[in-house]
Formats: sequence, C-alpha cells, structure tokens
Amino acid sequence: MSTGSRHPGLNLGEGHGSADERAEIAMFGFWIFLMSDFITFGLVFAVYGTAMGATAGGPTAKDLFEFKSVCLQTAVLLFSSLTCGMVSMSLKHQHSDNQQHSIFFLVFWILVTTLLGMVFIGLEYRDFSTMAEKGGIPSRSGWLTSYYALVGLHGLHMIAGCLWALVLVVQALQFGLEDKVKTRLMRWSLYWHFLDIVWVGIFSGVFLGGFI
Amino acid sequence: MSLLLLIPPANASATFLAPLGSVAEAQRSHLIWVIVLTLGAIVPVLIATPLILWRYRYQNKKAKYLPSWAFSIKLEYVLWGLPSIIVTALAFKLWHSVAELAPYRPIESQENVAPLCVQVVGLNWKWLFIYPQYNIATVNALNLPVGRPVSLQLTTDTVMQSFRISALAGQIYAMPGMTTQLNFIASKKGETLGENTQYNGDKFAEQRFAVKALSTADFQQWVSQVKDTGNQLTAENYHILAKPGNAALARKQLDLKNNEALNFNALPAHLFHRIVNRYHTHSAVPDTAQPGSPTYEAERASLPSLDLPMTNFCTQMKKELQ
Amino acid sequence: MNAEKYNELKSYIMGFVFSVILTSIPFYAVYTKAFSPATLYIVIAIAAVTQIAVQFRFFLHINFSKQKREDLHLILFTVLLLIIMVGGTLWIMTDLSSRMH
Amino acid sequence: MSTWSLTGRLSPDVVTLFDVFKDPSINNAVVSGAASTEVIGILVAVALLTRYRLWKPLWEKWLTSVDHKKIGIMYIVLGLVMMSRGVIEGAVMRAHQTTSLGGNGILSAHHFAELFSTHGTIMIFFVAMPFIIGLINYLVPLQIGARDMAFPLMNQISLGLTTAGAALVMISLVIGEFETGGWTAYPSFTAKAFSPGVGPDYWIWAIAISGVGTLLSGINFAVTIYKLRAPGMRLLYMPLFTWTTLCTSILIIFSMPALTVAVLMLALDRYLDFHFFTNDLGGNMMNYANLFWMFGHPEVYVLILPAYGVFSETSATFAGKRLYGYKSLVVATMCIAVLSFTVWLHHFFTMGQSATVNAAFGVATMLIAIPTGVKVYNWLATLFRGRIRLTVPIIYLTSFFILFVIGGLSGIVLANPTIDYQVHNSLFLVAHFHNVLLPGLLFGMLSGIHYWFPKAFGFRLDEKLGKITALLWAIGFSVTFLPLYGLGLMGMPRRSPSYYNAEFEPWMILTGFGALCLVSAMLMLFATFWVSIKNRHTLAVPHGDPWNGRTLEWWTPSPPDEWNFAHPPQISGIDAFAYAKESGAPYNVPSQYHEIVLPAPSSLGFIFMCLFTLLGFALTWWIYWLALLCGLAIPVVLIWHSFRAEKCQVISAATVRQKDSAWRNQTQSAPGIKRDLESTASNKGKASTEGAVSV
Ligand code: HEO
Ligand code: HEM
Ligand SMILES: [Cu+2]
Repeated sequence: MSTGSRHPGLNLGEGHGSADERAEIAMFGFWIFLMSDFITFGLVFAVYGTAMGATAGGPTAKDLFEFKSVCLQTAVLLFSSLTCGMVSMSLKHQHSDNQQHSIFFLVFWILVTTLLGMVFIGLEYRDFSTMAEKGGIPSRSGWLTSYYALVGLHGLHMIAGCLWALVLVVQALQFGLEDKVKTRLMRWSLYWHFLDIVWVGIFSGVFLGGFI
Repeated sequence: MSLLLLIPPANASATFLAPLGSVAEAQRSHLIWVIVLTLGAIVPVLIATPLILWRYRYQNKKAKYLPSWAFSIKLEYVLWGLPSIIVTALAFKLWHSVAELAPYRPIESQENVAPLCVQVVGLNWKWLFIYPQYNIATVNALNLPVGRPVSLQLTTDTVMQSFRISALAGQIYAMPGMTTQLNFIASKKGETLGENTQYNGDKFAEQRFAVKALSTADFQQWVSQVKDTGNQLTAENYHILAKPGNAALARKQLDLKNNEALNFNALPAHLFHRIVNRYHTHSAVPDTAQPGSPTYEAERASLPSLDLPMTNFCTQMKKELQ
Repeated sequence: MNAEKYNELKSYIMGFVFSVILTSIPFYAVYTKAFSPATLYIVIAIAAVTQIAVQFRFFLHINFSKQKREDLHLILFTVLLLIIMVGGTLWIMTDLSSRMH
Repeated sequence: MSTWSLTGRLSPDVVTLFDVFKDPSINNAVVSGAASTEVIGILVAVALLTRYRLWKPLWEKWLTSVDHKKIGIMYIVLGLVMMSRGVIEGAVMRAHQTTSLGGNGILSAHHFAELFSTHGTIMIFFVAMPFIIGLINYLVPLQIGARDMAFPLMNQISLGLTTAGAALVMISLVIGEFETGGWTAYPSFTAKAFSPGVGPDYWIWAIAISGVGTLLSGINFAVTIYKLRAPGMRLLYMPLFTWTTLCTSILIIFSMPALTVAVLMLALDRYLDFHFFTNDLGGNMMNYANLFWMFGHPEVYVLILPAYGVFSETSATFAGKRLYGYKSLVVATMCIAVLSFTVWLHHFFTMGQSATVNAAFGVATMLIAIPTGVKVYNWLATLFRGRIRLTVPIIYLTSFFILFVIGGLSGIVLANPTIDYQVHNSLFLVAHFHNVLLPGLLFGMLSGIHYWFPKAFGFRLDEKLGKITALLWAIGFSVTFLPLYGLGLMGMPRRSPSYYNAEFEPWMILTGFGALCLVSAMLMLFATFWVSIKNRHTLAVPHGDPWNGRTLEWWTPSPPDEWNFAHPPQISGIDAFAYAKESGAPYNVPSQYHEIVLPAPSSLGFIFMCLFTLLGFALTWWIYWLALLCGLAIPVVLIWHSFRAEKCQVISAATVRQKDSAWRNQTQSAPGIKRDLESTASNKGKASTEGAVSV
C-alpha cells in the first residue's frame, strides 16, 4: 500500500511507520463495523418511530422527560467529543523528544473523556430511575419498551466505551506507545465520535421530538 | 412435470384453480399470464442448455472452439434486453392486478345489494363467524348467498393467523388487537373449504371451516334456522369457545351433542369490537387471560366493556334488509 | 506547532463550535416553543442532519478530498441503506397501522 | 424470570433420551432415537480420537489454527455434520406426512413442528451459511493472492461463534425441546404467553450468537478483499467468486443487524417483559415480520451469490474458455446485491398493507429477475463455443440451469401479490424455496466442494461416484419438490402436521420416495469422500492444477503451503494463472525468497466457543449465575488477551525456498496432462498446454 493513498478520516500519518500501515486495515475494518452498528441503531430508531403512539394509556414523553437533564447530557457528550479529539491529537503529534510527556498528555485526555462519559452515564441512570418512579418502566407500554431499548442501547455502548478507555489507559502506561496501543486508541476514538453522532439522532428524534 | 401439475385435478374443490367467485378467477387467470410471460425468458434456457452441451462437448472436435471469445456488445443487448422487456410487461400486469384485486376493495355487484358483512375471529383452533346484520354467529361454518358481495372483517383472539378461502378470495392475515379486511363475491353455488395457513400450534391442521355458497332463498332459510335453533353465545360461552382446542372439544365443553352445529343466536353486544379491544384496555393482559395461551383460564378472562372506542367498519352496513 | 497539527486543532475546535451552535438552536427553539410544532420538527431535523455532517467533517475528518474515498463511499452507502430500511419501515408500518382499525 | 435457582428450569425429565421408555410410541422412539444417535455419535468420535491418539493433532493442527484454509475446511465439516441431521429431518417429515392423512401420523404434531423448525434453522444457518463461509474462507485469500484473511484471529472466533450456535441446536435434541414456530419464529406465537417453554430461547441464542460470528466474517471478507489483493490486482481483475464474496459480505454487514435486533427484541419480550411484539400494551408483531425479513430476504441472496460465483468459475474452467461477459456479471451481481435490500416486504404481502405498497415491492422483486437472467445467459454463453468436459461440476451446472429457472419462475409467480394471496404459506412456497435452495445453493456448494477438493486435500474425488451423487441429488430433488408445486396450488398449507384431502396422499407418497432418494444422495456423497480417501494415492494431484484452472488458487501446490504464496504474484489482468500458463513458464523458480511471518495458533476461538455455548445454554435454562459468569468471562478473556504480546510464527527463507522450489521443480519436469485424461490416474495436477486458452 503506497503511503500516498491513505484513507481519509482519523489517521496517524507516515511518521508512525508500521503503526500507520496497520491502522489502514484495522481502521477500515472498524469503520465497516461501525456502519453495521449504525444500521442497528437505525433499525431500533425505526421501531421507536413506529411505537411512538403506543403509550397504552401509560405515561408519555411529556410526563417523563426532563429538559434540563437532556441538555446536560448533550453538553457533556459534546464536550467529550472535543476532548476525544485531543486524544487523537496527542496520539498523532507526539512530542518526539519526550515519550513520557506524550503519554502523560494522552492519558490525561483519555481520562477526561472517560470521566465525561461516566458523568453522562450517571445522568442517564438518574433519568431512568426518576422515570421508573413515575411509572415509566419498559414493561408499561410499547413506547416505553422501545424508548429504553434505544436509549439503553446507546447507554450500553457508552459503558463499553468507558471500559475500553480504561483498559487502554493501562495499556498505554504499561506498553508505552506500541503499534497495537496506537491502533486501538484510534479505533476507540472513532467509536467515541460515532456514539456522539448517534446521540445527536437520539436527542433530536426522541427527546426534542418528545417535548413538542 | 410441474407444468403438468398446474392442470387442476377434476375434483379439486378447495383451490382457486376451480374458482367459485370472480376474485379467485382473476387470480387464476393472472397466474396463467405470469407463467406464460415468464416462460418467454426461461424456455430459451431450457432449450439452449442441452443443445450447447451436446454441440460443444469435448469430444466434438468439429464444433467451433473460441477459447478467448468473451464479449459481444450485440449479444449483450439481447441478454439484458430480453429479460428487461419481459419484466416490464410483468410489472405492468402486476401493478394493475394489485390495484384491482386489493382485498380491502369492496366488490361491486350488478344487483346493487348491500354486502353481507361477516366478522371473523380466529381462535385456537377454530374460526368464529359473526353475522352482525343478523345477530347470529357460527363456528367453522361460513354460509353466503351467491351474487351478493361479502365483506369480511378479521381479527384473532390469540396469535397471528392467516385466513384463506382459496376458491373465493385467497388469504389475509388476522392479528389480535387489529383488524384486516377481505372482500369477495361468490358467483356460483357450491361448497368449498377455508382454513388457517399460518402455523399456530398443535391442532393447526384442524382449523378448517366449510364454506357454502347458497342461493339467496337458501341463505335466508339458513339464517332463520340458526335464529330459531342456535345456542346462546354468552360471554362465558365465548370464553370457553376461546380455549385452545378444536371444534369438537368446544362442543363438548359447551355440552352440545356430538354432531350439533356450533350455531349461536344471542350474542353479547358488539362482541367483535370487544374482542379487538381486549388488547387495548391500557393494562396488561396476563397470560392466563390470553386465549390460546397454554396457561389460559377461561374464568379469569373478561371482555372489555363498551366504553372503549370502536372500529366503525360494518356500521354503515347495518341498515340491512332483515 | 507544525501546520498539520495546527490545522487539526482548528478543525476540532471549529467542529465543536459548530456543534454547540447546532445543538443550541433546536434546544432553544423547543424550550421557548418559538415556532409551531411542524416548524419545530423541521428545525430539529435540519439542525440534526447538519450537525451529523459537521461531526463527520470536523471530528472524523471525512471530506471530499481526492484521496481514496473508501470511507466516504462506505458512509454514503450506509446512509442510502438507512434511508431504504428506516424509511421503508416507517412507510410500511404507518400504512399498515392506518388500515388495522 | 422469577426463579433464581441453581439449576434454573433444568430437571431430570427434560432429557429426551428415555422418552420412549416412559411412554412407548413411534413418536417417542424417533425422539429418543435421534437423541441417542447424537450421544452415541459423540461417544464414538471421542473413542476414536482417543484410540488413534488424535486429540493432540486435532488441537494443535486444527482447533487452534488461525489459517484461513483450515478454518474454511472446519466450517465445511460443520456444515456437512449439520446437513446430515437436516436432511434426515426432511425425510422424517416426509415420512410423517405420507402417514398423516386424516389426522394421525407417525409423529405428534408438536414433534413435527419442532422438526420443520429445526430443519429450517439448521439448513439456513448451520448448513448453508457454514458452506458458503467455509468456501469463501478457503478460497478468497488464494484467489486474490493474499497470505490470509485481514483478521485471522477474528476469523477463528467467527467459527467458534457459529459452532456455538450449532451446538445449542444440537443440545436441544437431547435436553429439552426446540422452538415450534418455524425458522422465522414469528411472535406472538413465540412470545412467552404462547410458547413458555425453552424452545424459542434455544432458537434465540443460537441465532444471536452465530449471527455475531457471521457479521464478523462479513467484515473480515470485505476488508480482505479491499485491502489485501496481490499487487496489480484491480477490483476488476478479481475472479468472479471473489466478486460474489464481496457482494455477499456487503449483504451480511448490512442485513445481520436486522436479525440481531429482531431476535434480541424477542428475547427482551420473553425475559424482561418488554412489549415489542406482544398482543397487549402497544406491542406490534408486525414489526417483527418487518425486521426479520429485512434480514431474511438479503440472507437468501447471501446464500445464492457465492453459488453463482462457483458456477462462474466452473463453467469457464470446464468449457476451457474465458468467462463470457465478465463485466456484465460483475454489474449484475452488484445489482442483485443492492436490489435485495429493497424487496423484503414480499414475504408479507398478505399482512394487509395497501395496494401501492404491495405493488411497489412486487415490482422491485421482479427487477431482480433481470440481472439473474443475465447471469444465467452469460454462463450459457460461456459454454457456447467451448470444449465442455462433462465433469461432476458440469453435471451440477446443468441441473442448476434446468431446475433453478423453474424455481426462478415460481419466484416470479410469488412476486405477484395477487397470486401470493393464494399461494403464500402453501406448499407452493415450500417448493419455490427448495427449488432455489437445492439446485441453486446446494448444487453450487457441492460442485464447489468437488471442484476445489483436490486443492484442499491434494487428491481428487472419485468422478464416477461424484456423478452418481450429482444425479441422485437432481433426481431426488425433482421427485421430492416439484410435486409440491401442484400440492400447493391444490391448497395444501405449509407446516401441516396432517391433512384431510385424500387427493394429496398419492403425491405425498411420491415426495416421500423423493426424500429417500435425497437421503441416498447424501449417503453417496459421503461414500464418495470415503472411497476417494481410500484411493487417495491414485487420485493425488500434488502439482496443484488438475482442471487446467484459470485463477490464482491453482498456482499453488495441492494442498497449498501454510503461507499460500511464497511471493505475492504480480497481476496484470483477469485469469492471471491462465495467462501465466499461456505466456510461458509459470513454474520457474524465483531467485530470491524471504522469510514469512504468520500469526501463531491461538486457543481464543475455542475458548469463545465454549463460553458462548455455555452462555446460551444458561440463558435458555434460566441458570442466571452461570450466564452472569460467562457474560463476565467473555470480556475478561478479551481484555486478558489484549494484554498478551502478539505471537507470530516466523518461517525462514530457507524453509520457504525448500518447499516452494521443490514443488516448482517437480511440476516443471512433470508431464502435462491433456484434458481427456483429466479423470484418470495420470492426472497429477499439471495441465498440458493443449487447448491452451488465449486470454
Ligand atoms: C437461495 C435462495 C432464494 C433465491 C435465490 C430466491 C429467489 C427469488 N425469490 Fe424466493 N428465493 C430464495 C429463497 C426463498 N424465497 C422465499 C420466498 C419468496 C417469496 C415470498 C413468498 C411468500 O411468502 O408468499 C417471493 C415473492 C420470492 C421471490 C423470489 C424471486 C422473484 C426470486 C428471484 O431471485 C429469482 C430470479 C431467477 C429467475 C427468474 C430465473 C432465471 C432468469 C431467467 C432465466 C431469465 C429472466 C427471467 C424473467 C424475465 C422472468 N421468494 C423463501 C421463503 C421463506 C419462508 O417463508 O420460509 C425462501 C427461503
Ligand atoms: C435434502 C432434502 C430436504 C428435504 C427432504 C426437505 C424437506 C423439507 C420439508 C418436508 C419441509 C417442511 C415443509 C412444510 O412446511 O410443510 C422443509 C422446510 C424447509 N426446508 Fe427443507 N428439505 C430438504 C433440504 C433443504 C435444504 C438444503 C434447505 C436449505 C438450504 C432447506 C430449507 C428449508 C427451510 C428454510 C424450510 C422451512 C422451515 C419452516 O417452515 O420454517 N431444506 N423441508
Ligand atoms: Cu425474499
């Protein structure tokens, strides 16, 4: 593979040598996986769309959703996208003179991003429990069922993303910036950005749509 | 071989190949059209395959051998063109027939009589037919007057089923809490069979019913006979009827005689709508209250009261010639 | 700071700023009920689609450059299928449910 | 969900082995017979492995291998094992229906329902899929001149997950029961209220787990084809089988999510009291049908496209000619792939939607006939002006031509909603899909196995037995399934445990005989393997090119070295090997060899197989502590693995040189064989340039 034909999107650059070569295949594979996952979200979304009227006399969006909390979650996640960008930046443009230094920045940004992710999960958990208190549990109606499936699916992805990040922090500290750590970090940041994009769909379609 | 089988056997009665009404007849003629058109693209393959194999067999050194011949633009036009033309023709026919034979579309009849309206409830494993215009109901027996359009409205009180009367109309799904429609007309007297085609448990194959297309007079007579001699269909009786089992079991549980027809005359008001609305009461229907569930307990089940919204199908047909 | 690094940093920050704006508009509009419901839906939809495009462009660096376009093709193909599947589902299911009562 | 006991729903009486003693009947004899056959089969296998001390080689050479060729072979073996169960089940159903006029029959209705459900599930997910994925695994890296798949370890995990799914279906034969709602498992019949037993749960976890494996395979194939082609091999130089693989992978990648979503939603309904598809509280079973077929329809093209690929390869090879209309075939394949995402509604034309919706999807369905027709015509044009050798693959191809078009015709018939109102859910439909699945998919796979067998094992399969096998399949198919068209039109519904129309009976008996014929075809297939293994020395083709092949895989010894190609071949057109043979000396020994790095064997796939089988079993039987344990163990194993140093095997340049040059030297000096001696013992795998094929 000649270096002139790198794929667009997140990448490392020629300076990274073999890691850059490996990223070509790994990233493309991961892109495909994400697109498949995109379809998954799309389908759950479509089911949500068909179930919007199926409240079966139970609580509705207006009874259950909390505007402030959704605002906060969105802000947190959006901010984490920026910090995730910083992870890619510190990965790609390492301080050539000081390995320790590079790793420090890298780990710092991963931890900040993960922390924001956890705050998001915490807020979501709080939403779920206040909803449940008001009788908004998944078994109450077709609409709630698909609400929990869609938002919960995103939440589970977020949890996996946080776990993954923590594992990568340990690996970055243990192995330094080995090729495999680099390509994994790149896939992780792709994943993180992707989850934010999905969230844009969710806050628009589910929450803002629900408030109207 | 399969083509030979398309010719209906003399006494095949429960198939649209021996239609009793205009819908099934149109379906049959559409089938023949489609087969003929499609054969236009397929027969060349059936002919060419043996010819080519024989002519260009390895041993035949006389046949032309062009190992690097791999493309011809003229041939390409034919190879893409032929199926495209045939598919265009097929698509054209398809579009028209689908609109024309749509199952929800009411049938127009020459005599301008109001359609016979029948409400169909799929149960495990039998069919309940409600004739709201006459306030009678039957199990596994659908009687119709010849020449009068029939409008069916269907639901089930268990899992999804598919209601089919092949010789008259084909099939449509019936689902709990929902209603579908099927319209047709019988154009000649005769008997045929209807059934469920969507597997729904052990006695699936027994979920069949007799269909009789009668003269108007015979039909009227049958109606009055049911009115006179039928049994009461109370709510309790309905719950027993809804229990999983075939018609024979229902007969036994309702204390009827062995061969007695399951005919009913006094019905709970708006039975059909209450069955549909069973699944729209805004509270969960426990398994024990779901007919068709192995854990169903007839005593626990109830039909919703009438304060739920009702579907309006058939109401406009109520102004019936009683 | 080398030029590439600078450009990338700029990209992330621009993406962030655009996203903040594109998020605020619909949130604000819904919060204040600034428009009629129909208009609100349209505003939300436009803002969402734009924001998704913005994030692809600025966070994931997907663009129309002359490099190999595999990723872009993949994304566009996915979007096509999403439209077919999600659109088809909504079409079929609304048609069905309007005929079931 | 209420019970949290140590053994969940398990109890001694769920074991079906002894049903026949508890309550003797033919039905229970079949139940217990099947269960004990399975148990005895496993015991015999264990005994044989122990007796011949094969555990170690099995583990070291196969189960831990990440070599795409070995993984491919294991997939096909899995498919063959499952096929023997599936075909027998088909025959048992046929036997039942020959006796079930008027209500009874040798089996209980419930057992019959389990049979069509397991048969359909097994045939689609654990026979057809392993066959195509196995063949693809074996071939694609060879055909594009790659060393392995893009993600060899993930490939092994895919196999592990598919096997776990198959294992769950097999376990259900002995412990508990299987689902009874068919391979489509429509709710609300499969909802908790109506099927409270373990059957649907076995189905759910088998499908969900193997589905993940399949998705990973699809990703692997697509990346391999995009990124690992030999230097110079443009997309439009790829062999057609590789093209069909690419399209199949695209279908897998984008359609599997629909299945996963549908199945997991059904699971949520059953386990956590969700209301996706329930009758009450706003559930809607129509959503399930919609989701299922958004997967289900692309799935049938996932199955057929690789078969089309095989036919493209064999028709060119055995006609001794270039493939006619290469680009046309590529375009047609792409058209089929894209169109197949736009037609799913044709599986539920009768659900009640409006005429416009039905007509739109009906027309979209018919459009697929155009590219399919182009393909069929192109294969015929490939044979035209060729020198056709009537070998086993050509017999399969001929049967395909004649029989598949009938299946296509009935597909067109079904694509008309007007007619589908009549024949939906009838035996006409059953005839249609067996008509495309056997002559299309199965014949494609069997001819592929016959064609590439010498590549994989170094010796050819017996031609004569192979021909008998092929003819038996073709005849058996015709007798078994063509009458079903008639029965369907006469009104017999599918999945009928019994029937009441005496006219059906003679036809039922006829198709019963057909099923016997199909069982003997399968036995003959195994006999072909057996006899060929015994005669492997006379049938050996070590030089690697027994059929005068055209594509890269034939440019390797048979079986190929672990590293496939010592040097990645330089490609400058389609049919690279045919070109090389024509333009001189394909077997010249290169002057330089380099060391080769291959991934080391791993036990990860096997561990995953065990963990996922256990997980599925635990979930099915509500043994939640075990499910939790497995559910934790899976990520833990993954993380643990990610901390381990990546291990590689390094093969020295000297070793590579020794093996590769030995093969080249021997082949160079071996006599080339003319095509009329192809099926004789003198065919050692080097083709003479007679009938050389200009490119
Ligand atoms: C490998 C599997 C496979 C393949 C290749 C096909 C191919 C086709 N199928 Fe079939 N199918 C398959 C497997 C199934 N189908 C099913 C069900 C099914 C149904 C639903 C019926 C119902 O439920 O009521 C329809 C409408 C079709 C249509 C078609 C069409 C139009 C094609 C076309 O692709 C065929 C194209 C081929 C043709 C036409 C022959 C060659 C063409 C020539 C020679 C020239 C050109 C022809 C013309 C111009 C007409 N299929 C089911 C049922 C599932 C279930 O319910 O359990 C299965 C498993
Ligand atoms: C080889 C001999 C085979 C025999 C004798 C056979 C027989 C049968 C029978 C009797 C049925 C039930 C029909 C009914 O519903 O009434 C059936 C269903 C089915 N078969 Fe086969 N079959 C065979 C091969 C195959 C193959 C190779 C495949 C797929 C690759 C296959 C796929 C299916 C499927 C998907 C069903 C539908 C199951 C369902 O209803 O859910 N069969 N088969
Ligand atoms: Cu289909």
